[in-house]
Amino acid sequence: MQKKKLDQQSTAKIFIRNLLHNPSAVIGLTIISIMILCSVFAVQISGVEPEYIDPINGRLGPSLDHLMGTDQLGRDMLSRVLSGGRQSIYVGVIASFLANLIGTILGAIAGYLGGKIDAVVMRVSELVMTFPQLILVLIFVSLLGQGINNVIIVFALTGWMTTFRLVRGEFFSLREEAFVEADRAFGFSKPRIIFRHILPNTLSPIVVAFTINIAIFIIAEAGLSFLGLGVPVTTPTWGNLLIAAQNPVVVDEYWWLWVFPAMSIAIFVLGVNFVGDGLRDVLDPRHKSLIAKSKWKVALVGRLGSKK
Amino acid sequence: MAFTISALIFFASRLSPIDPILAMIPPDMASDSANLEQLREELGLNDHIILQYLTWLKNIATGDFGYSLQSGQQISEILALRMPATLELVLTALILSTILALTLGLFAGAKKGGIADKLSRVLGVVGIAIPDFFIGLALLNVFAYRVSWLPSGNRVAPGQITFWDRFPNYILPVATLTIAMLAVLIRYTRNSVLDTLNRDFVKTARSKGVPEWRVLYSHVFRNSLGPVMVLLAFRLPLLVGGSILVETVFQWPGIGTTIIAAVTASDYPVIMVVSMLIAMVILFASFLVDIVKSILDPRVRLGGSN
Amino acid sequence: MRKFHKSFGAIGLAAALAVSVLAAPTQAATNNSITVAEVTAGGGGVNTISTPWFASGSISHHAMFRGLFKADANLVSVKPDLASGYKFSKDGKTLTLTLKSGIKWSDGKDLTVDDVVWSINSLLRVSKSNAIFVNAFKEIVGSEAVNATNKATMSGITTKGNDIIISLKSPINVMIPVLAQFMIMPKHVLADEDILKLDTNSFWRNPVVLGPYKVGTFSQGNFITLVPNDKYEGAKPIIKEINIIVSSNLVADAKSGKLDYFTTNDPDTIRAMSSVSTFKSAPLDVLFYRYLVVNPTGPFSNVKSREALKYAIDWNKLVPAIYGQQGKVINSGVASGMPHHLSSIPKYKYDKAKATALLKEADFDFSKTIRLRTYNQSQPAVMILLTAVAQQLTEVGMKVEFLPWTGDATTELWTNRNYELALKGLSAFNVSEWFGEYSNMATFGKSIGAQPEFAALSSKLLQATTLRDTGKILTDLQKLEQEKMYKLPMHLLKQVVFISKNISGTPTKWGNPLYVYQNNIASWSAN
Amino acid sequence: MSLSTEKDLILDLKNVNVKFKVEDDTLHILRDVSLSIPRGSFLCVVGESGCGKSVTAQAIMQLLPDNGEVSSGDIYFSQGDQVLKLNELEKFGKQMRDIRGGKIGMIFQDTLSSLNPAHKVGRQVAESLLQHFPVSKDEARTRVVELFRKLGIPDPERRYEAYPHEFSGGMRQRVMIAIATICEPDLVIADEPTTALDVTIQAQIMTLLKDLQKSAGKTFILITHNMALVSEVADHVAVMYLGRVVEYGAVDQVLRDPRHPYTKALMASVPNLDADKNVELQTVDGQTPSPAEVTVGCEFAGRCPYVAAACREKTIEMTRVNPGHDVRCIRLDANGKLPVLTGGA
Repeated sequence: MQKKKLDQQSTAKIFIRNLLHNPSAVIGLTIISIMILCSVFAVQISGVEPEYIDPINGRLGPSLDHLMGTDQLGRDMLSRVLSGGRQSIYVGVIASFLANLIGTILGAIAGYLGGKIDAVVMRVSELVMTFPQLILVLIFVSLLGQGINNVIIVFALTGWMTTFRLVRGEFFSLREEAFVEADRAFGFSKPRIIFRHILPNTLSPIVVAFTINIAIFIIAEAGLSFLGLGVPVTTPTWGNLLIAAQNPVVVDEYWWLWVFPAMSIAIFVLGVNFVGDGLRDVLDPRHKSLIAKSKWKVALVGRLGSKK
Repeated sequence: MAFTISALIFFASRLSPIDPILAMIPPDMASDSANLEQLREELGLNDHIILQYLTWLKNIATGDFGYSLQSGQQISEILALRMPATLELVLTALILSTILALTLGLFAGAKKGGIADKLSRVLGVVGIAIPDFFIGLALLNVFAYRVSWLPSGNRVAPGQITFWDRFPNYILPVATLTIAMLAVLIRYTRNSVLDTLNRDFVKTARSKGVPEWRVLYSHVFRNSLGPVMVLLAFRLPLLVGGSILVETVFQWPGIGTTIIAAVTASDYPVIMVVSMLIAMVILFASFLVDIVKSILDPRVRLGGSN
Repeated sequence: MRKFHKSFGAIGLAAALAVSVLAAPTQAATNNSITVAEVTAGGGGVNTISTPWFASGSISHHAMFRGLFKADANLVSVKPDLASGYKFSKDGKTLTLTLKSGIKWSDGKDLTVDDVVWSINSLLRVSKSNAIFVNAFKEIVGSEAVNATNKATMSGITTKGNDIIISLKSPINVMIPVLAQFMIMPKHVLADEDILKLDTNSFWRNPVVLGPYKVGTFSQGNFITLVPNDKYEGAKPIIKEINIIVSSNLVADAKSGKLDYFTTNDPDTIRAMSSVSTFKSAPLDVLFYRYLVVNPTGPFSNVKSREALKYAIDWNKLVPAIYGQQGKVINSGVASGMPHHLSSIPKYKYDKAKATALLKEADFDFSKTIRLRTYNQSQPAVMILLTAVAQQLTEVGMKVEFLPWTGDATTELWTNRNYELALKGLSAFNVSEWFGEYSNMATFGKSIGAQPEFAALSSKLLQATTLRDTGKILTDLQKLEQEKMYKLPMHLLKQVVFISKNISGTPTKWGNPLYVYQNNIASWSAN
Repeated sequence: MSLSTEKDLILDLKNVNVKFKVEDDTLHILRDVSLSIPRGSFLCVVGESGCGKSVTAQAIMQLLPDNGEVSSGDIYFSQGDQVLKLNELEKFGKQMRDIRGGKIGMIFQDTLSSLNPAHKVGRQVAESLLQHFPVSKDEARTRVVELFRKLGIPDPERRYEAYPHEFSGGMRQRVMIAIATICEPDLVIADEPTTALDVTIQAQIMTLLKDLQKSAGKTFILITHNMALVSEVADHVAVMYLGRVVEYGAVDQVLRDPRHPYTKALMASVPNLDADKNVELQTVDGQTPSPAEVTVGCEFAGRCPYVAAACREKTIEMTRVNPGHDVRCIRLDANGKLPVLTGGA
């Protein structure tokens, strides 16, 4: 028991060490942490509440007083962009978590049990993929009303399929493995086998899908809000700040109102993608370029061993 | 499948609390509430919901898509007007981005670490991170407003004017959509080319003394096309509304802006028809994927002798 | 239509880019053609000419359609147009209109009294129409008999030679101004069409008209070209072609000379236009109200809590910040500066403490989320304004959720009432329309029950014939409004007309662009 | 040059070293490989997987992966009266391409993946011909069909139009052979051509190769780990271990009288060469060390029952034990024999 714990600890250590040695993961993590910190301390950094109205100083371009300028009501864009990140990141992370949760559970069940249940869930996933996402958004908006949680729900309900397919695939191959056979022989319950024994082995694709979904949902939130269908405008998300750019005059004359929020999205998503790439490298050696040292032996032995 | 989708779309739209007649003509615009009742009867909204669904299905099947609540135009007319706008935009962008991505991806894969490779890697990473409407806004700001070289989208429909007169209006939206699609496509092509380059038959081709360009063109290209084409086919739904954001930025009168207008106005007949259309295109796309696969890969070709 | 260079055969991107540079720049207005913009929601080109029975006032309506009278810029006094004159009986209940003779439709047919009678009757049959017509025509004797299902006509309208005699149930003072807005349509073309769906009829693509212009080219989704109507009996219009387009960026198009005329109330556009030297502008004092509708059931059931709203929101700061000179803060349906404004109404200077005190007094339930709604989501300025309003309400302790409605706003506003506060706009024909809203059974009546006090005063207002009567009734109405506080007037919003300096012959005083008045479009010229 | 010193050599590898870059490490895959191959001979290169057999072939063809390169040494190839240094030719240059396919043909192991799945097999063979000879497409086709027939592909006219997946493994290997030999190259390198095939087909293919070599007087290099094949077809054998040739000689000498401990172990693991023709090369006890590990002295020392301290001190040189029979071992006595092992092992 204690030994197992030790092993886990050292695996985690190795994982973190590998991650910190992966340049793209380090760059990504740096970007993300800086941006999250900035958004948490938005008011302290900008010195102004994002909602503070100062009509006399409206529509000012970037200056030393207002690094990102001000909007039509004289609200400080730096403060708004920074605190907007809080909500956008929140939407991305929570939605991605939920989507992954749905995808993982369904994928695990479908992949382990196979048969009819698998066929049904597979059908549903195909259906959701076929069903136009905007229609789903619309139905939710008209049934539940617009809101930050509804956006999250919509994303979770329309974004679980990738994870589902990954997990399902992993389960398909893992359920035939010896240790699962052994579990079955011990008479462990299905949920125990699925969630306690197999699931931990599928963690790496789930983690990678999680980061990728965060990026996707943050961009989706921006798009949806830009169209006026996303998070209520009173919540300054990056997407909601971009609504200003619906007005061609703003696009033309007040570039700082949309360039900064859009850049924030791009940089943050870039950071998330970097982390995702890094995680993929660290967690999934299959993606490594050519043969890594550790794989070398396996390749040699495997070649001889495979001849029948 | 198509049947399930149609039922889902229909009943989901009926879940909404909004009364289609009142969405069409709010009470304070109506000359008389009796007139509204009359209209409701004429449009069959008093029938049983199953009957309404069947009528709707029958109408759709016979090409009668009904009326928009918002503008009162026939939906088929709206589609006829706006479909070409989206098709022109998306098809051009799809073709352009494919050509660019394949060229760049091929060069990138062929010479790892070369200029094309670096370019495509940067594009692949950065392009995915930038929201596509931001690309549009930036292009708009620079090319339409700052230097005024190009019009800010606003499609001119064919008719009285020659193609070349309409052409400038296309440049910015098409460029935006092309760049937006390029990122994913390039990533995919590069990987696909790299995968193919590692395949043994490339070595065989080289062992024949075939020149490198021929190896790339005749062996690598064709075989890396498969996954890319599959991705492309999956992007086909773009043809009927995936370009929503780009269309909104450029006020392009396509299906995308139609959906948005319909969604913000709860114009259900339009939403239903357009989503049906999208679903059909997606079904068609997956069918197309199989065909493309069989063309590119003789192993899955139908009727191949064994 | 803008003439592009059409004489090149070169193919290729370089050539095409060159074209854009050549084709895009200045296309100054000439007598041969001018270009005007109409703004439609959702992007896209010009798809239809809207029926003037529902909305009038666009340049195409000015140019093509005619009513019995032509209003001046104030929309009050009229000049004869299709009718040579009118006469009220002594009791004000019989109106005799005399139609001019010799006027022809653009298809060559003569205009007859039948066209006028058919038009008035048909207005009550179409499904979508403007309330000012409906309210006025319902006062005609026998209006109840007319509906979509029958072909009945009102017994109160008869003809005799070139005279049309209209019997009214009670005298109404706005009948003539309303008739000046009401466009006569050709019976001989439309009589057999499905009148219920007239607003979607293909007639509007190339209507048979009476005005100085008619449709030359209708390029669906792109533009409409108006050309002179050679059957028009007046002086031939000077400008040979009016192109109606949709502009994706009014300012950019105005700058580059692609546009000669448009109107807007978007503050950012107006601000940006101040740097365009080739245009002159005319701000218009139109009766465009912006106001909050309060749901008197729920948290705001106590009138004190509604009064608190007036103190809690700093209109005097927000409105100028967003609209500048264009917005005028008001505290009554009759704005200060207008005749009969009730000066005893408080100015409601921003006072957070007072608002809090009033809320406390009203025992306001702070735990309830205040749902703030609007349907003006396509207007960026409104969205900005309301986020600020939501913020200020939060500052007095309310929980506010602000969202735009999708779909049918009128139902949301008056039937579903799924909100506590809603922003509404009203482009009123006159003050009586503002107060008439309280007694309109389709709207207020539907949501908070009949308002007999408002109804009585409103119908008195319609019938008032002297200035003194009008003033007294308006005072009573303002007091009543103040007492009930169902609508909280926020501000009036000026519309601004922008027109190229090249164009002359334009009216010295512009009117509300949402209505038809004498804008002399036939005598505009460009140099 | 070196080629002329001995008899008519077609290929001569002199101290060839190949290094691979994998991430931050450099793997030394070939170490001082020297092989002299007389024209018309049939050389077998044997050894466990990973010993560098295939890399040797790739180095000759200049088809090493992007991360591998010949770091030192020379590969001489005699073409008519010319002697070319292959490793100094431009990798994808005209000269090298003329040699590839034209002068040296190559047969690969995995026939399914080595044939382009999207092209008809006939075209894949003709491609080589069209590349090296000024023939018309029709002519090329006739020649390919002819070769197909000669190689025992039934119904060659129709099979020309078929795709690789429509062929059996044996037939595909015949197509591969056709690709490698259609231009009548002087040298054919076959990299484990039969591993993926079943026994009867293996035998057929080997017979085919042997016939080809005999009838056309071609030089063959067969890379294999199947010792049974070696005794059947080869006239010379090179045994490789971890990037080095450890024993080289005529087939009779090496197989009947192996001198290197590794060869000995290999032979010991094959019970009887003649009894079962399908005896696979068995793994020798112990694990092959990673090429990344730097070893001083004999690479086999770790697994060698004859190991002595001296073995680990410096690089071991080839010693000639008999004419034409070289062994890389310092434990050989004056007669070129290994000491007798004492104690159980």
